[in-house]
Amino acid sequence: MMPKVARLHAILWGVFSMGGFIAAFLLPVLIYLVGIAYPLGLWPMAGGDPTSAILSHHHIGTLFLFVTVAGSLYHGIFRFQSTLTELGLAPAKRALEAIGYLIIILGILAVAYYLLLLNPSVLSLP
Amino acid sequence: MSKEKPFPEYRRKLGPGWWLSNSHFTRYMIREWTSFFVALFSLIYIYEISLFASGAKDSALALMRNPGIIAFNIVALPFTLYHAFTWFYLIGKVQPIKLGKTTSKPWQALLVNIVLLLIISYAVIQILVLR
Amino acid sequence: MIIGGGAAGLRAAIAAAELDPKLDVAIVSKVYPMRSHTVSAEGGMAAVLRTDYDNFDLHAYDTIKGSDFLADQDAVEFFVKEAPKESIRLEHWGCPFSRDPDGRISVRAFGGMSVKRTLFATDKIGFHLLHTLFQTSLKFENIHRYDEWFTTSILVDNGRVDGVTAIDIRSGELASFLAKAVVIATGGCGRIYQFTTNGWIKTGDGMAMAYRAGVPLKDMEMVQYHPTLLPNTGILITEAARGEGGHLLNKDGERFLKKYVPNKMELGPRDILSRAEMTEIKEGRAFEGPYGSYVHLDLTHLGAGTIEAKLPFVKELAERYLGIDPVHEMIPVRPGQHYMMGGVHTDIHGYTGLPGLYAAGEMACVSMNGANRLGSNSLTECLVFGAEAGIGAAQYAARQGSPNFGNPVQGLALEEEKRIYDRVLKSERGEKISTIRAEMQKTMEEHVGIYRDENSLKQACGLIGDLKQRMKNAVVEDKDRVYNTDLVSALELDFMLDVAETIAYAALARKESRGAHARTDYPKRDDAQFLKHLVVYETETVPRIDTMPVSITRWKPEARVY
Amino acid sequence: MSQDIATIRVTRYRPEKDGKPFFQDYKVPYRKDMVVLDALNYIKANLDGTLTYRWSCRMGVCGSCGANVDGVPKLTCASFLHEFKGRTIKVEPLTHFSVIKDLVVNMDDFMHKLVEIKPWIIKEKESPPEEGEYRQSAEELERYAQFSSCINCMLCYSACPVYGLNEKFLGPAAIALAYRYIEDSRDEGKDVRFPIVHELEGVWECTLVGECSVVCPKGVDPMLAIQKTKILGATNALKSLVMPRGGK
Ligand SMILES: Cc1cc2nc3c(=O)[nH]c(=O)nc-3n(C[C@H](O)[C@H](O)[C@H](O)COP(=O)(O)OP(=O)(O)OC[C@H]3O[C@@H](n4cnc5c(N)ncnc54)[C@H](O)[C@@H]3O)c2cc1C
Ligand code: SF4
Ligand code: F3S
Ligand code: FES
Repeated sequence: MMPKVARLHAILWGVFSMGGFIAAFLLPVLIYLVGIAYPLGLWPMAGGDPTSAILSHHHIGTLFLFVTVAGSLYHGIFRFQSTLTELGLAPAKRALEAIGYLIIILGILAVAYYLLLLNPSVLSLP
Repeated sequence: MSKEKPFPEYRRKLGPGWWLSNSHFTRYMIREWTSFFVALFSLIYIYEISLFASGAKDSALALMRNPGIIAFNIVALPFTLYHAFTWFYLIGKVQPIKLGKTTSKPWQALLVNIVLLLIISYAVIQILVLR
Repeated sequence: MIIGGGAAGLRAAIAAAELDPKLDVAIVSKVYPMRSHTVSAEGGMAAVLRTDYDNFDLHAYDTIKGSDFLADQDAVEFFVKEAPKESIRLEHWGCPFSRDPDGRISVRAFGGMSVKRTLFATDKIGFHLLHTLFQTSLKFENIHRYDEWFTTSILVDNGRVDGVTAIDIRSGELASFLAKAVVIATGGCGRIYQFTTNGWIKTGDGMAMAYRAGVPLKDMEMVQYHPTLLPNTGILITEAARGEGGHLLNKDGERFLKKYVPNKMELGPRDILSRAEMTEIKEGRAFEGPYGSYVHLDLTHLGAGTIEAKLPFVKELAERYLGIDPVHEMIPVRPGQHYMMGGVHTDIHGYTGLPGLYAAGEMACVSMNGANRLGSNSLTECLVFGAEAGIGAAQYAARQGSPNFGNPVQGLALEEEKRIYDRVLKSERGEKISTIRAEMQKTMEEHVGIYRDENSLKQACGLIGDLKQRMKNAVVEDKDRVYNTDLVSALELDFMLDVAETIAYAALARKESRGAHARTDYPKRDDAQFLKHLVVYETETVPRIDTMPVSITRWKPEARVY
Repeated sequence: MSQDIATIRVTRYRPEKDGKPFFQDYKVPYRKDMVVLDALNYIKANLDGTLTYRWSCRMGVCGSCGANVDGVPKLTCASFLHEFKGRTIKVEPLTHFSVIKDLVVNMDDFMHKLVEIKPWIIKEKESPPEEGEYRQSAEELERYAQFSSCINCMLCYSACPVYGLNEKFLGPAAIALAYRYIEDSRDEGKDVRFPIVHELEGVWECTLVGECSVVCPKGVDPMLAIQKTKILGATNALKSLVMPRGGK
C-alpha cells in the first residue's frame, strides 16, 4: 500500500499526464481558431467568432472548452514550475509548487464557474 | 561504517546555463518552455471566457484582436505543436506497441499521432465550429 | 571476516550471515564488490539439472578427465552433488537465467562436457551472477562492507589467525581488523602475464598473503590458456560461442581441430585447443596481423537470430573492439592466459590448515580442477566452496573466543605499517613500478607460457628473483595518502612477484606434461612419478617444493583422448 | 613511421596539495584502436604515476571507468581516441559527484540509493532448492531482462540534470533496478518497493530529460523504467481510490 503523500503525488501526476494528452491533441486547434484565424480574418465562416460558435454547441462544446483549458492549464503550470527550478530556482522549489497549485486550482474553478454561467444546463446532464 | 574525510572533496554545481551545454539538453529546455505558452494561453483564454460570461462579448473579442495577443499566439502555436510532437515521440518511446514480433519505433508513434492530431483538429473544426 | 567481494567472497558472506544472524560478517574488498572480476565471466555455470540425460557421475567423470586425473576425486564428487543446489539457490535469489519454452533454466554445451549442462544468462552469466549475489547480500543486516579497502597481510600469532591489516584506499590509512576467522577469496592472478583475459585487479594478492602466512600454494604450475581471445586486447570471446556451434578455422579455411580432437572438435578442452592453435601458428597456417598471429572463429553460419539471442555480448565486443559484425564476418582470435587452476591449498571445506583461515574461489585450490579446468565449472566452484568456506569459518568463529590484539599481533601490525609507509612509499630513487611489472609479464609470457622447458623455466626463476631484488628499490611516484593507486599497484606487484616465482618453480619441478602444463622436454604424462600435487612453501631463500597425494576414489587414470 | 600524437587534458585534483582542481595536458602516442583508458594507462605507466582513476575489466562490464569525456559521460574503456581525432580530448571526473582525487568520485550516495530500493527477491517463503527452480517463461524474463543489465557505472546520474540539481533524487539506475524487481515474476515485494520509489524524491522528480538513456552504455533505458514506474504508481493509486467505493 502506498503512503498517502505518494498516492497523492501519483494521482496528481496522472492528471498532469492526461493534461499532456489534452494539450497535445486539443490545444493547437483552439489556439489556431481563437488566437490566429479569427483575429487575422482567416476565419472560414463569415461573422461570429469561434468561442461563440463552440459554445453554441451546448454541452459538447462547453465540455470541449473545459477539458482543453483545464487540462492545458494544469499541464502547463505544473511543468513551468519545474522549469523554473531547473533554471536555478531550486531552493524555492516547494514555494513555487504551492504557487503553481494555487494558480491551477483558481484557474480551473474560474473556467468551471464561467462556463456554467454561459451554459447552466450542462449540470442537467445525466 | 562512517568514513571520516581527512581531505576535502569538491563538487561541481550545475549553473543556470547547464542546458546550453549539449544539444539534447537545449532541445529538452525548449520543450520545457512550451509549457510557458501552454499555461499563459490557458490563462488568457480563461480571462476571455470570463468576459464572455459577464456579457462583455465585445471587449472579449477586442482582446483577441489586440496585436500583442495575436503576436503571442503566433509564437505560441508552433511551441504548442512542438510540445505535441515531443509528447507523441515520448509516448512512442515509453510505451512501444507490440505487433506480433515487431515493436513500434518512436518515430512511428510520432507519425501516427500527428495524423491523429490532424483528424481531431479537423473534427473539432467541422463539428464544433462549422456545422 | 571475508576478503574479496567476487562470487566466492559474496557467497561465503551470505552463507556465514545466514548460518548465524548474530555473527558480524565483514566483507573487505579492494574494489566495490560489483566491480569484481567475476563480472566478466560470459559463458555459463555447470550443474546437473537435467537428470533425464545427465547424472552426477558423468559430470564428475568429465571434470576428472578434463583435469588430466590430477583433480581430487572426493572434492569433485562433493562439488557435483552441491552444484545443482547452489544453482537453484542463485535462481531463487533472482539471477535472470535464460529459459526454455517450458520455463525451466536453459542449458548449453561447453568444452569438455559430454552433454549440455551449462546454465547461462545470455552470455553474461558472471555479470548477472555477481550482481545477484551482491544485491542479495545487501539484504543481510549483519553483513558490513568495507569497499575499497586493500588487504595487505594476514595477522597470524600463536599458530592461529587473528585478523588482517588493510588500507582504506580513500583515506590512505592502514588499519588492523581483528577477526575470529578469515575467508580469503581474492580471485586469480592473470595480471602476472602479458596477454590475459583477466582484469586489472587480478593480482593474486590473497595467494601471496596466505603464502607469506605459511600456507602452501598447490598446483601453481597449472595455468590455463583460453583459445579465443581478441588479439589486440585480450578480451575473451566466450567458449559458449563454440558451444553454440562456432568453428575454428586456419588460414586455409580448414577446421584444423580434426587433427587434434577429432571427436570433440570445437568442444574439446581448453588446454588442447590452445596448443592446437599454437601448433597451427608455428607451422605457418595462421593469419598474420598487427598484433601477431591469429586464427579465425567463424560464427557466420549461426545466423543473426542465434547470435543476438544467445551471444549478444560477443556481438557487442566484436563490434566495439574490432569493428566486426560476427553475423557476417569471422572473428580473429588467439590463445592467452585465462585462469589459475592452482592456488591456496584447502580441504573440501575450504579450510587451509592454518586455524581460522579459509579460502575459496579462483585463488583457492581444493583441487577439483587438477591440471585443467573445464569451462563453466569455475563459477559453480566459487558458489559451492564459497558457501563451504563461509560456513566453516562461521562455525569456527562460534567456537572461538575474541581474537587478541596483544603484543605480538600489535607488533605485526606496526611492522606492516612500517613496511608500507616507510619502505614502499618513501623510497625516492629506483625504478618505476611499471617497468618491473612489464618485465615480469614478459618473462612469464615467454618462459612460463603455453609451452615450457627446463631452460626457459630456469631462466624465469632467475629473472623473477632479480626482479624481486629490484622491487625493493622501486619508486612509488605518488606520495599522497588519499586514494593512492600507485601505492596499491606497488603492493600488488610485490604480491605478484611472489606468486610468479611459485609458478616458475613448480613448473620446473614437474617434469612431465599434464593438462595445461606442457613441457617440450617431457612431452608425456608420467603417472608413476607425478600423479601428485606439488605444493610450494615460502622460505627465506627460494620456494620449497613438496608433494601431496591425489585422492582417487572411483576413476582410475587413463589416457586422455577426445 | 611518423607517429600521431593525441593530447589528453585531464582534470587533476590532489586534495593534499592543491585547493582547487586544474587541467593537465599529456601527449600520448595515438593508435587507431586505442581507447581513452589505454591513454590514461599509458600516462600512468610512462609519464606520470600520480594520475589517479578507477578501472578493471577493460571490456565495458565492470562499470568502474566512467568519466566525462569531452563533456559527455562515457566508459573510458569504450571510447576510442579516433572518435575525437585531431582535437584535445578532455577527460573530467563524472559530474554531479564529489571528487576524491583526480578522476575518482565519491560513490557513497549512489551505493546508498541502490540499497534503499531493496534490490533482492522479496518472497514470503523461499522454497528449498530440492524443489527445483521457479519457472519463468521467456516472456516473463523479457519484461525485466533489459533493466537487469545495469553495470552501476553511474553515467546516467552524471547525465541527469535533475540529479545535478537535487542530490536527493533517487535517480535513474536505482529506479531502473527497482523496476527490474517489480517486473520480475518471482518477486512479491511490490508493496514494499512502491512506497520507496513513489516517495517525493522518487520517480516524480524525473522530468523526462531522457539523457540518462542516451548515455547508458548497456541499453538499460532508465527513462523507460521510470516512466513505467510512474504509470504503475498512478494506476495503482487510482485503483485504491476507486476500490473502496467501486466495490469491485
Ligand atoms: C573473461 C573471463 C570469463 C570467464 N568465464 C567463465 C565462465 O563462463 N564460466 C565459469 O565458470 N568461469 C568463468 N571464468 C572464471 C571465473 O569468472 C572466475 O574464476 C571467478 O569469477 C573467480 O571468482 P572469485 O570470487 O574467486 O574472484 P574475483 O571475482 O576475481 O573476486 C576477487 C575479489 O577479491 C578482492 N580482492 C582481491 N585482492 C584484494 C585485496 N588485496 N584486498 C581486498 N580485496 C581484494 C577483489 O576486490 C574482488 O572483490 C571467466 C573468467 C574470465 C576472466
Ligand atoms: S542505467 Fe546505464 S548508465 Fe545508469 S548506471 Fe546502469 S548501466 Fe550505467
Ligand atoms: S536524465 Fe534524469 S530527469 Fe529523468 S529521464 Fe533521465 S532521470
Ligand atoms: S574498465 Fe570495466 S567498464 Fe571500463
